[in-house]
Amino acid sequence: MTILEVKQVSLRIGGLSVLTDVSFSLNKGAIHSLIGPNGAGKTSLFNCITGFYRPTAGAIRLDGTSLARVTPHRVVRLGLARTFQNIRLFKEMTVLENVMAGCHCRSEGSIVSALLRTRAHRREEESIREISRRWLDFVGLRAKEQRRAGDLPYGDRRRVEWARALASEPKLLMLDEPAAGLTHTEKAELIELLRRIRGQGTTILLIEHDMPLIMQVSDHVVVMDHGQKIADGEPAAVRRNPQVIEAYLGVEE
Amino acid sequence: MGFFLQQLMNGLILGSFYALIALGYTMVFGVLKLLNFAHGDIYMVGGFVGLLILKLGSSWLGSGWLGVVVALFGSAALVGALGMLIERVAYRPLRQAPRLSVLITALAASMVLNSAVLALTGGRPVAFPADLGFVGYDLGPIHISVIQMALLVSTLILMLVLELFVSRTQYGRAMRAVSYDMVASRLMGIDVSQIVSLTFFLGSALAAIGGVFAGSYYGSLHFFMGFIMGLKAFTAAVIGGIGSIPGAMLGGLTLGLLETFGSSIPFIGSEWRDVAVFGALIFFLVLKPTGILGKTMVERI
Amino acid sequence: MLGGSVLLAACVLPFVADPYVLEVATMALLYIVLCLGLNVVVGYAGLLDLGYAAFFAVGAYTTGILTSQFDWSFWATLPVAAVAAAVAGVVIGMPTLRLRSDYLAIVTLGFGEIIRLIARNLTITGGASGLYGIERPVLFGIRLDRNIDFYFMFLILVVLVIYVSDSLSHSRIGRAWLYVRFDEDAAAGIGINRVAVKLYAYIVGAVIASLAGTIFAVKMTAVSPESFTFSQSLAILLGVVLGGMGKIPGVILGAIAMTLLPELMRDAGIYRPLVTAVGLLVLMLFRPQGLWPDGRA
Amino acid sequence: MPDTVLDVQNLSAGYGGIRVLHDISLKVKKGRVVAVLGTNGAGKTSLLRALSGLIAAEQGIIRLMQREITNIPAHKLPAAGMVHVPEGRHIFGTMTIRENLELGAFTVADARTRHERIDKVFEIFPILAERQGQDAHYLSGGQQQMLAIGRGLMAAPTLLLLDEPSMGLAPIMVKEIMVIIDRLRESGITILLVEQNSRVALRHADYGYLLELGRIVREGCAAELARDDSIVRTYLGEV
Repeated sequence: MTILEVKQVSLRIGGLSVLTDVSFSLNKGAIHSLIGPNGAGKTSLFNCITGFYRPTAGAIRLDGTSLARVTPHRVVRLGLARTFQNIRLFKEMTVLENVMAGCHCRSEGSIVSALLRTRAHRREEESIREISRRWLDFVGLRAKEQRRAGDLPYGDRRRVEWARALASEPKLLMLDEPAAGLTHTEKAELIELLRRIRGQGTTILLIEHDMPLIMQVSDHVVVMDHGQKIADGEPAAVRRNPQVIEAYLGVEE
Repeated sequence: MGFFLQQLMNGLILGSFYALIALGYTMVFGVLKLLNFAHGDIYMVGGFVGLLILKLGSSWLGSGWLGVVVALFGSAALVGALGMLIERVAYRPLRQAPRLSVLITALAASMVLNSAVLALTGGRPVAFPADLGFVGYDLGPIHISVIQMALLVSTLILMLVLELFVSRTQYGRAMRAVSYDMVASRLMGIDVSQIVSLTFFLGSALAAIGGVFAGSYYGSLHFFMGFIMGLKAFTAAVIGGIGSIPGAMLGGLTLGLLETFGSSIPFIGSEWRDVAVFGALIFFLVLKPTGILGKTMVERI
Repeated sequence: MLGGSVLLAACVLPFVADPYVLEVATMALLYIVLCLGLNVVVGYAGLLDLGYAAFFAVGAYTTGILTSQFDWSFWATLPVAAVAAAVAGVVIGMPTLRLRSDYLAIVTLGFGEIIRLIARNLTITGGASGLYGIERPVLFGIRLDRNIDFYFMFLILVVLVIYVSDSLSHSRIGRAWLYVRFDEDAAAGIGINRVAVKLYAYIVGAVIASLAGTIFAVKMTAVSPESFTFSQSLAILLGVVLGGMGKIPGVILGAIAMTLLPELMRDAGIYRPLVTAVGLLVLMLFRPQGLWPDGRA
Repeated sequence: MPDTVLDVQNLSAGYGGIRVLHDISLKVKKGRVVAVLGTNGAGKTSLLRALSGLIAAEQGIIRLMQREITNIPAHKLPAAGMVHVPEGRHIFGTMTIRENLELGAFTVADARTRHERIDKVFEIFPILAERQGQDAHYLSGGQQQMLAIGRGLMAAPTLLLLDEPSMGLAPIMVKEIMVIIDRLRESGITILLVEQNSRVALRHADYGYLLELGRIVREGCAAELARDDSIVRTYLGEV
């Protein structure tokens, strides 16, 4: 079963070809990784999928629904959550409030119901709190829910971002460099967490540089270089692929 | 025909005021991506500083051409320095702050200048006693005074000099480099703070010259004259394409002409003139924020 | 508890105060409403609106025109004023809320001026001299025309607006405002429709200002364009910033300060605006979060 | 050691409290090409940014030709003899090629000296001379890289810091850039070359350091490192 299909996607920015004819598909319930050297076009592709960039050509489908012309916030509603490479938390707000942001697209309380303080409104607020707390438990941060997000240590800030993304109940969770800046222990915890997320049936797409981690945790790897997909398959096979080795280490003469 | 030429003249003169002030908005915006709310007030202060110099110097220089020219240069230098000071005191400490705080601070800086002049003048218009006469030439049905010509010619010269400075000198290039890529500029050995100060100096000096011109041309100054002028000059900068120096000139002249000719159309009339100007501002910001000559800015995440 | 005592004191005040104090207190209540309304826009959603007085004008003129020229009852004009302000909010907000924050500030300034200039130039609004002879409201056969009546009308509106601000700030939409204010891109990235969310803030703010305008019109029995200048918008903004954006008690104190300071500084005369301006600059440089203590900046 | 151009001792640095460089020590001797290798996110770019004052060094000492330059403002370094050619080239796209080069010698007041240097750069990169009046963003990726290096040379540096000059370039272009690096070394310029493309870098370098998670995990002369499979392990995971 395919959850995400990327079909012949190309992107040009200001006359420069950033992505050329990229195609691959991701299976439901697996951990996928998108890798490639610096400047390979990974982040551009990520931004195309999440609706921040509009591809010049090609199609992207999430669970059968086309993502062409869908704005970033609608993409989340359709079941695709993301985290940011450089962590974008609402630093001035509490940890709990940050995670509650993830519930926004799964709730519908309006201005009117908030003003009338209706029962349905109170119940929804309660359930948003409850769901957010559950995700904080999931990432192991429940005890810090009232802390200001900006005051947390780096590793915890990453977790808040994961919990916030998970709270939007994604079918596909895209993590942009989740291991960057983590200690060895935190990385081991990340791997365990990724497996637990997969265990719930959520598909994961990682953009990562940490090869040991990728090799250990991925079911499937997509490799890009110069804006093109150069390989795609199981980690072990991808690592032996001469084109991949060349992309990373350079040509052997 | 005579009416047309007269209106053309009026439009060009009004437009050159707008252009002189629009340049400051555009340069500061280019370098710092900051909307300098205080800029209109700098123009107003420039007029008053010029007035002060004119009065102080009148016993030696008189209040004719010599006195006005000295007032122009003196005001440009002093008010240029004032612009640098404002950047130093009010904007530089906030370079990493949220944009909302920076905007409110800029607003506060504008109020300080404005209310200081209010306090000094008692809120009354002050006469600008330049004595330039009405000597001029009759071109067919219209009369063009020497001061009108002087105003147009010196505005054109100033803009030409600025354009040459920006395109031909190392500091001018550095200004463009900083507005394009601040980090790369530092790696070239450019002291970004120094360039920002320079930008504020030049922008404020040009606005001050505009202020002294306005005093000499209209004969009086008022503490509130910077507000509406600032808003319109900003409109001119936006129409031309904010960040672009030729755009500021083009936008200023366009707006000046539109305003003058627009208010002579019977059904529009002068009372709707400002509505049309602000309408144009909104139209451009919403539909063509890059203006006529501006470059597209790709906002990245 | 504290809120209750303050409210009680506010109810007793008009019975013990002299006419001057009552007048100042009434103006303070008006400013509290306006500042709380603008606080939804600036403090919650982070949108710098420099033409907020325009919505105040929409309310005042709607009531003024309908009562003085069409013989409507004051009470019947209220929903019309609210709807008119909401429509104005949408018309102004829809095209502009996608803009960068500093462009938005200047566009709202432009709109504020446009609305004032329109009021100045139309016949129906009374042109530059404004509208006169606005009918006073009648309630259960009693004509409300004493200062104390308007004091209580504003007080009721203040209580209502506090309730609205508080309810919204603890709701899903109130949180969304903060998300958008603190990081727009991140908010969009987690599924928040930023344009819609900003538009709601704009509309709520517009309606609040408009209601303040309706009472203002019947209290003064006259409205003129000069009550809705840029300086008016600026004074409201100052109240919000002074007390601390986003915090209800802070904004209330800020509004009171903005009403009282000019009264207290009567001796300073012409230096008054200068003192205010320097104060604001110093505040922004040294305590940008406002005077009200508390964490969230 | 008078022949040491750059001497870094126990350097630690980071962004907003998050440390990305830990206790880095390295030396670059005069006339050498020294490569810093590592995967994305290993801290290579941060290392260059710390050396050139774009991020603050929290600990440690940086010396350029015996002179301590730790935490001096970035804009003072070109005059001190060190130029950083950043990753992603960062050319001034809306300015002409010639103007870009003029800015490279911003601190040189004398226009004649600047023109002589521009001529020298044109000798190394004839394509830039051909297109000198065009806006820089019309150049291809490889030509932009040449312009970035040429602009760096305008300050007549003793030490050139090159950040991933091969990034995003086709193999043939990479080769061309590397030949130029050889030529620069011959002309006496010392180079600190940051590269992910390790095979290429080591073929043209004298000495190399391998970075992993912000620490130096391996160093040695280039030939030795090229034979070492620890690099493959770092790059592609345990085999």
